[in-house]
Amino acid sequence: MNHERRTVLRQLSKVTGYALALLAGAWPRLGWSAEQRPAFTAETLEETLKALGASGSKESSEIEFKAPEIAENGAVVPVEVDSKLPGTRSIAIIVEKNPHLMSADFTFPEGTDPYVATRVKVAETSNLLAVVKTDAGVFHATRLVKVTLGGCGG
Amino acid sequence: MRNMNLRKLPFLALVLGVLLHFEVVADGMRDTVVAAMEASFEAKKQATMDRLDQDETQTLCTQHAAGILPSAVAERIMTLNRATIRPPPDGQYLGDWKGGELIAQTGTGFQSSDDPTKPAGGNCYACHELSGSEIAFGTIGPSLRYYGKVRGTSPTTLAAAWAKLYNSNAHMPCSNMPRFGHRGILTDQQLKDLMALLFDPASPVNQ
Amino acid sequence: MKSIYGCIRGLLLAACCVTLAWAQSSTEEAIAEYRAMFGDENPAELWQIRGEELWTTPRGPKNVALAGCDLGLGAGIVTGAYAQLPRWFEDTQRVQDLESRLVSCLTDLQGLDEAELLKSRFGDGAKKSDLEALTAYIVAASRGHTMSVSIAHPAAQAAYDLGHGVFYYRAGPHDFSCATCHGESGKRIRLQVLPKLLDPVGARYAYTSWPGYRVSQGELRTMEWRLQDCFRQQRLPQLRYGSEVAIGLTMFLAKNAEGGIMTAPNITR
Amino acid sequence: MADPMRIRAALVGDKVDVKILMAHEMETGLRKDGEGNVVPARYIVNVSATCNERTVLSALWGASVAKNPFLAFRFTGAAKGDKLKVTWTDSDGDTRTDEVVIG
Repeated sequence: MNHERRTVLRQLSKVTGYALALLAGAWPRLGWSAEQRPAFTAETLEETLKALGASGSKESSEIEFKAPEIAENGAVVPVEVDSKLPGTRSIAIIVEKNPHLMSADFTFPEGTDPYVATRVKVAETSNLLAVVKTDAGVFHATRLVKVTLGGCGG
Repeated sequence: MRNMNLRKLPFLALVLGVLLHFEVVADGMRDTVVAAMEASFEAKKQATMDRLDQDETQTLCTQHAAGILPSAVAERIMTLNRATIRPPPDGQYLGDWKGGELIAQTGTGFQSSDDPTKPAGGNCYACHELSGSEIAFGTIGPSLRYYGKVRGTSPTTLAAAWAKLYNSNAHMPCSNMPRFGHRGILTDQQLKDLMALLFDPASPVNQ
Repeated sequence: MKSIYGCIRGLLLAACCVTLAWAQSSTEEAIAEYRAMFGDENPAELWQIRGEELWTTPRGPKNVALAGCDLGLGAGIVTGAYAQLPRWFEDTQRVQDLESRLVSCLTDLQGLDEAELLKSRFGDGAKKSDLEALTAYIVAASRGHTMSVSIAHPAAQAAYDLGHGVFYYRAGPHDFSCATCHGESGKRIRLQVLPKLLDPVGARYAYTSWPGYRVSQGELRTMEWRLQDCFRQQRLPQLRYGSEVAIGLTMFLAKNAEGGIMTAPNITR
Repeated sequence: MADPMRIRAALVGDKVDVKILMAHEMETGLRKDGEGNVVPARYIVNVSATCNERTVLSALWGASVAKNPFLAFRFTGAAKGDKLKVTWTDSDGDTRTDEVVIG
């Protein structure tokens, strides 16, 4: 292994990296503009719920919302929502303290259980909401997830 | 009397540890290890190769890490390190506990991945329990909960705590705790802020 | 008077201790619950899938698959190989861990460029590491196998002894050595339990659960990564991939983990 | 091209248990790389699953779904041997479809 050569290669790869980054930035973005998905760009809980059409949502104990009390790492937080509410159409997962609160919105066609498990990012200790839309209105359940720090280097 | 017994505890633990798990690094091994370290690392940003060089304390602690620390060596290490301790030039031991809490929470500093222009942290929570609200604390070091409340703030108590932060090896040879002041990890002002975190009645450590 | 106060203080202290102990165990229970929620669904599988494809697809200037790569149990044999590494290899006249052995195979058999390979030794987001993927695939093929590493060859014994010596090497601005965090059992850094790597129990616990899908990074990390990151946190310079110290420490840990059952790749913090 | 998903679909009683792992960075646009440059946002915005030409799940996602996403759900009305097809599309318009036989 030639040390100098490796350094040169590293420098070269850096330059290519920058060039690619510039190109990527200039490239027109495909797909999703913010207006199409207002719930995903809202910056407060109130706005998010409003954009979801869930402003008058009521707390419900018929939503089994499993989230860890303490997350060892906020980068990956497992969550599980099982709605016992009849006529459940969709389940949305919101992380109140995240820069973008809205994580996901699942729609359940006829024949699919109103159940979903996934993993979300939680930037800091925060309330998580599972918002369930049913034929009889909108309901939600809340869980507090504490995010802890770790490691020897911060 | 009680204090003296407590002070002997680490030594008793050490003796016991050695009896249970006796290991000695062969004498000729040192040169092999040093040569292999030199050949196996490369400088990266602020983590330059001279960081592999050991001062006398580190050399002695490495040499005796697997066995008993002979009392003469322990004395030598304590003497060496006691001589480095400088009290705050203005005589003021206590700074701002809020600054101290931030330093205690911050784990970055001196790693190749860290910004060398930013102040380093003390990373106290990695090893110690301090304020009651932080649940993610380590247990390598003893709990420091209610530190000032229990001990008070007499001049000798303050000076002893300052010495411990400044150079842990002055009274506890080969301590796991970094020598924060002596090695230039934290500034005098940062050490004062940590002192306040430990002693200020308003600090969450004493709440 | 004094004794009454002492009594009250004692009671308060006792109550305090009980509360603390309870708070502590509930924290640890909560962390256990968090880990349990991952179940068997480990993104490391995505690396295993990619690694298997890399292993079986003809690649490189010589356009061959890795069927000729001998990980110690014979050419092309993957099952159980990781549980017997590191080991002495006659062809390279070196003690090698899995990662350095893979580098040999990829350069010698497939004709790939070593410097290029090492540039992407640790994946970062879209920049993926073939070495990490291959390692994940090969390690997974040792699940359920018992750690059994030979130090019969003098060079293997020397690697073990070097690893043992390095374990105690105290240096850098913070005076850290491996032993600072891993020399005692029952201790934690923040909430992470620190295995005592000198003891079979701790060494088995640590060694058999690596490599792992590192939740904090969203990457699969191998033992080479684990060791160089420990040294980064020790504030030391960069550990070279496949270096004498890297392989020596790996040998030391693997041998101490003798008898442990491989469970990796796991999910780690 | 994006890497394949790992899909498990098993019939348990009358329900199909689906567990999916997807290979995706889910970049928020807030992260910096090793060189200190901000990594541009890029994440899965849409996931759908179909079985026998029938949509069994559809989802809109944001950047705060964790990297290398995991998704589990359950549906009825399928038999062993039927195929389940899962598709994701990300914010750059990249897309990936994988199929698995229900076991």
